Amino acid sequence: MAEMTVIEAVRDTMFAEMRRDDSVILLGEDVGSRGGVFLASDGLIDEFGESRVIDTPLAESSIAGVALGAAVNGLRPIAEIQFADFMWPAINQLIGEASKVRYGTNGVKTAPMTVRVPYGGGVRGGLYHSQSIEVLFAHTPGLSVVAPATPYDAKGLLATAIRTNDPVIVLEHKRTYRLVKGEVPVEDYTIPIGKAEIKRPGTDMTLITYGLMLHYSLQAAEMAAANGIDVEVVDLRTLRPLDADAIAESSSRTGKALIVQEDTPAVSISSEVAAIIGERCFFDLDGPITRLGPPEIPPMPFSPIQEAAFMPSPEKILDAITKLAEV
Amino acid sequence: MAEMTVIEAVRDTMFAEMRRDDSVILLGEDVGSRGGVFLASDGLIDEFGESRVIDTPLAESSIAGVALGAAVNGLRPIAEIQFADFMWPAINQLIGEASKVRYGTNGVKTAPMTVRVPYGGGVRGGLYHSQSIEVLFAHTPGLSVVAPATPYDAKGLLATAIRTNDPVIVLEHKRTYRLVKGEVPVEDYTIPIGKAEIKRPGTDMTLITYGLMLHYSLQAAEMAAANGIDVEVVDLRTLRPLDADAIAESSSRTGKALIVQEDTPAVSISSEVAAIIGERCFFDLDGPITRLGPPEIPPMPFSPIQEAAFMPSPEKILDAITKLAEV
Amino acid sequence: MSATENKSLNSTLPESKPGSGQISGERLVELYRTMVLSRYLDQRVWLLNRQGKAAIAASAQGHEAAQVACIEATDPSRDHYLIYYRQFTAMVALGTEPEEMLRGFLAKEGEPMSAARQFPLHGAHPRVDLFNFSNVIATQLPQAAGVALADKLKGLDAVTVVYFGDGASSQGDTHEAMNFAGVHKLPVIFFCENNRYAISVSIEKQMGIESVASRAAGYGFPGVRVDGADVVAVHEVTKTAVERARAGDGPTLIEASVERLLPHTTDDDHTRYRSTEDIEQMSKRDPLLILAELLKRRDLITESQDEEIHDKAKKRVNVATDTVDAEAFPNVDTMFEHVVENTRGHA
Amino acid sequence: MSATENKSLNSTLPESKPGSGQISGERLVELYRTMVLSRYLDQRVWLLNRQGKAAIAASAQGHEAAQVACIEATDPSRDHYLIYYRQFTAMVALGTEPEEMLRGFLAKEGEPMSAARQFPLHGAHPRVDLFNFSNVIATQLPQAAGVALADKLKGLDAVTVVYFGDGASSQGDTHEAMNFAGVHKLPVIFFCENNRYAISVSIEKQMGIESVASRAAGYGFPGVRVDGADVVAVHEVTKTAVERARAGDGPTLIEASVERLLPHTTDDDHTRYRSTEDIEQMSKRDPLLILAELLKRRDLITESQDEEIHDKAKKRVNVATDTVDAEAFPNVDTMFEHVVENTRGHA
Ligand SMILES: Cc1ncc(C[n+]2csc(CCOP(=O)(O)OP(=O)(O)O)c2C)c(N)n1
Ligand SMILES: Cc1ncc(C[n+]2csc(CCOP(=O)(O)OP(=O)(O)O)c2C)c(N)n1
Ligand SMILES: [Mg+2]
Ligand SMILES: [Mg+2]
Repeated sequence: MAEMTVIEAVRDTMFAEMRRDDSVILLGEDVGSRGGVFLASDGLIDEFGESRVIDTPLAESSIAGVALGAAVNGLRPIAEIQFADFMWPAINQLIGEASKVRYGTNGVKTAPMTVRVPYGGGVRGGLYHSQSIEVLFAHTPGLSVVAPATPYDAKGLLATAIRTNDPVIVLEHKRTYRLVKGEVPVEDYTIPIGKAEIKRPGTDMTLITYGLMLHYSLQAAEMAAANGIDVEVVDLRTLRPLDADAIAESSSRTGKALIVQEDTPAVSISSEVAAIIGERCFFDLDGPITRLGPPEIPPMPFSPIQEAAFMPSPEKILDAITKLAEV
Repeated sequence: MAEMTVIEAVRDTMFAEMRRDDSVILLGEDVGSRGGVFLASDGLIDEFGESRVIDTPLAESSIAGVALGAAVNGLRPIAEIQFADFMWPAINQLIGEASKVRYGTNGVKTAPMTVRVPYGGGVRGGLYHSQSIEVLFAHTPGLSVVAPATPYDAKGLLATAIRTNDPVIVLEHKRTYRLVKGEVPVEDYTIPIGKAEIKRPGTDMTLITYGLMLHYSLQAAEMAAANGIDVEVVDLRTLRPLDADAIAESSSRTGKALIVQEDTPAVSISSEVAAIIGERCFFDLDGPITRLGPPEIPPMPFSPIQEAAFMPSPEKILDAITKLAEV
Repeated sequence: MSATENKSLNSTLPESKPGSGQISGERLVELYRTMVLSRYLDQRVWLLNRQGKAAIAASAQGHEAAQVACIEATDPSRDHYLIYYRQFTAMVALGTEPEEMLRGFLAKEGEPMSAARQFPLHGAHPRVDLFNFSNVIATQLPQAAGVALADKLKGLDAVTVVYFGDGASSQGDTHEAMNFAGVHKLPVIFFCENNRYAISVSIEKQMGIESVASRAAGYGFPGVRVDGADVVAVHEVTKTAVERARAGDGPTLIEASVERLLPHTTDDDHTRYRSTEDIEQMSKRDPLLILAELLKRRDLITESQDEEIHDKAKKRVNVATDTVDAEAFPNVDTMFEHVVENTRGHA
Repeated sequence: MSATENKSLNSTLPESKPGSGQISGERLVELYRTMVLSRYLDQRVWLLNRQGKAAIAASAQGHEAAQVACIEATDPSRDHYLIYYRQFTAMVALGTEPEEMLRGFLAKEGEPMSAARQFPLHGAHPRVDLFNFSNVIATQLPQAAGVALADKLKGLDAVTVVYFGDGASSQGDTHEAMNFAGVHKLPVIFFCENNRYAISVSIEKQMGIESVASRAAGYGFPGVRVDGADVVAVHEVTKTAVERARAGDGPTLIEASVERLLPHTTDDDHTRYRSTEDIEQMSKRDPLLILAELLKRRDLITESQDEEIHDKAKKRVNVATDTVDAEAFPNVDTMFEHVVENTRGHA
């Protein structure tokens, strides 16, 4: 065991997987001698050289498309998109192509590729370094989407993603990179795609969340506990496929569900979680299925007070918990 | 009044709007002498010439980006994306840029542009001529998304879109183009963005849908009526912003909600509609919030029997109605 | 031995093939056979569409010479082919049997490329490394760069050939792919079949220049324009590009000028946008007639041998049609397979 | 009269300006003033970042000559400018006051481009037609083609200038924009500031060729490479491009070779990827020093006038810093405005 940050867990995992398997390569903007703009790949080029750690031209569609071609021809590329906000040019190669390679070829070809994407706000990123981009990926059959929130989950899910024989999108919340520390086993392990985890057991209410909001939610749950409300916190971890069983089991057991997310709510992960609960737990609930998210404005203002006003916070989550508990 | 098809309503509206306002132009692949691959723009180039009806190079990002630049500089472009499946290259200019022009410039610049997109399946389109693409657009603040299902709504909503001072995505279901006929007033009218419409009043259950599924749902409702189940059918018409009031009012009144869509269900319009109902109608419902959609596989197989198995049909909708009525 | 048999996955280059850039008379006749077979099959598919049996078809008529000659210069046992929907003849040349081709158009069980999930010719070939993941124009070009990158890392001398049209040259992906391949000197051949139309959009509305090949200079590798109706010429420039790629010298952009003899697809009517003169003019550039004339001029075939070739092809197509027409559609249940590994569906 | 005052929205070209391609000594001194002011302001912003007051900054240091000279050749009262984040000096030259610039970096109330919703320099200028919708590289190029298309339809003779870096040249959007502009012979100037780096990625990894300008041939319009530290030369090539555009002859691609004197942004450390020699070498190409030397050699300014120019700029920056530092952040409530017309938020 070693205590490390999320970014250290990501880096260590890339080192380990590239040592483990020669066919793993990393490509993206500035991933070489710069070590990535967040230093996620710091040192990789020194160990693995320019042929396996490739500084690409500034062109995301080709980053995704080249990774896809290389994956189809026997490599296991990790493509880094520098910021989630710059993912849009790559959508055609990911949503349009990679997601359907196995299906569209009846299994003759597969695309074992991983796309790592730093996302999310609360980092003074303004409109173009703060976005959450999970919706479209989580909607698309053929893709898997993971969003680890802790160093432990970051290592286990990234290792799984790299070894999976299909495209996996790994969403890494920028704010957690250095903020969140935790114990990480030195030895090899993986975490299955599609499994949520109860990060805090509780009896009065189920709070379902992921990413940075997990940490704010855990803080809010502690504050609520001080007020006598025992909140169970479920970390989705995988956004496609969602762990509908875990969501439904916990919600039915506690009888109340609060979904917290950083992304704007309309047509989002929280919508789907609410829909699952509304369909599967209807007769077990004793309060409305509640969602907490930011306002429906472009995420998110650069100005610090406004950014804070945009982001859900432990305090706002506590408010929502308290209100739902009173129903 | 004149009876016409959806495609005729679209074409007539473009003629009318281009006559009405010199700043309206149309650009896209094959919109000129070919008249568009669906003949939506048949004849336009003869009346308005090559400078206002522009056959673009085969490059969707530039179609959207050029339309955006022209909109910012005083025109009202209608950009046609030939098939929804080819929208992905344009996402960066639409989701990343157009949606945030007004917000990101504090209102100094605006982007009065319309993007027309034929979408949807049931046309033997296979994996790349059948897709529904509404999710990401409906999620994005700053965009409006309409999906008219009838000739009347197609005219009214397209006219509104063209006259709106912000980007509007107009989703035209390919299967409705020639299948659906209806009365359309000759005179000018518009339909407000954000307003759903009850297309069939009923008392036992609310069925919420849009696009081609409206027509299948209306058929199913008639069959259900024969069995003594009186279904209210709500046509969303606008997917962003959703008409939450209309959804909630009808669902609370009937006490049961069934959401029908053609798009794959996970993280979709039906998720959001279910979430709205779960939050706002919780105490008025007497049955689970039910969704009917296709399976979670890439939309949709080319092979005819499989395509039929993928698509929701009046019969499958009737089944869902019957089941929910029995709860 | 027919050209198709000759070109199955495990064949190496036929012995009769002379040195770089040259092609034997014997091989020319084989290529002609393939082109004739492709032509009849192509016509049959169009007919099946008119009969309501094939949902849609894009034709290679007019592109046949460029397609067979390009493939003749490569090695199907080790090279990769990223095609697009107009590669009908290329698929025949690479060993796809007429029955297999027809299963694509009729969406029948056993369709080899995608189990009839996709439009005809889309998916991946089970025997040759030939694939076409989607209908989305130009996405195959960055993918081709990736395929070649993997070969380069693995130290293989395989060549990746990627096909695209003049319209596809406008896509951002085309630029990004050529730029990437240029930086890394990848063993890719960018093979553009320029038929001067993208559906109805003529080349003047597509680009401000005459020749797609001229863009290669902007990426640091050679570009060459060739008459796509001239089998010998296409073979020669492709052979040079293949040698360059295998030697590690990087990509080549080849632009073959061809004619699209039919409308864009069975859904199109090209009289809406092509003038009568344009249609008449281009019809004279039918590569089948041009090659037949050459073969006869060079005494490589006689008139009666030519007739025999035609007869054989026609019969082959008839047999295949009867077989496939009688076959079933795929079972509904198979549509849940292969979404991701080891699952049926994936919610 | 300072250069910034001179360049406000409603000014026409200054009378003192001589014919095409030439620039008067008087104007050269004005441009120098602007560059000096920009430099001090730029340094201040960097300092404010180190003090924790500015979240992030990208610097134009090294790009100043190219930016002022390009704008000098255009007409701000009718032309359009689509900039990117490194256009610090361009914004100063186009009349953005130091206070306004600082409000961007400190995210203060009254920030003119986006009401402090965006990163500094992003948004749209309230007085000049200068804008920069996003941080997303190269999206401005197709937009510029659209802006120019609208002018062409309206029969205006305005020119659209769009700026981008060497890294941006790799994006698909860059290709699509140039292709579109080439087909329609649009009045656009594609102005590339090539500093040989895209963050850490050097030009050799960015493209397989030497010069971005050479790509213009692939779109059917002229491309020219110019020393971006040479005000006179940049002005001259831009002037030619402006005349070409106004005359309806279409686009020009200008590539100005410049140096990025500082790391990519305040978040970057360029010693991780640039050699000491590289950094030393490029530092010698400081355009401020080069222009100062020219002005003195030509007796356009004396040593003491130069000092005065520096002093004045320093003071201007100090005043602006004090003013803006004391200002408030925008009210929370304004963040709900301008999502779409006539709404607050939009669910
Ligand atoms: C991204 C994308 N946009 C539009 C289309 C629709 N479309 C299919 S084929 C075609 C024209 C292609 O022209 P070209 O590349 O010249 O190939 P050709 O058909 O002439 O061989 C178009 C516009 C598509 N398939 N993909
Ligand atoms: C689409 C996109 N990808 C990546 C980035 C991150 N990024 C910001 S600046 C930059 C480098 C730009 O280099 P260049 O175009 O040469 O401009 P310079 O900064 O050198 O002036 C990168 C990769 C971005 N902003 N947008
Ligand atoms: Mg073509
Ligand atoms: Mg640069």
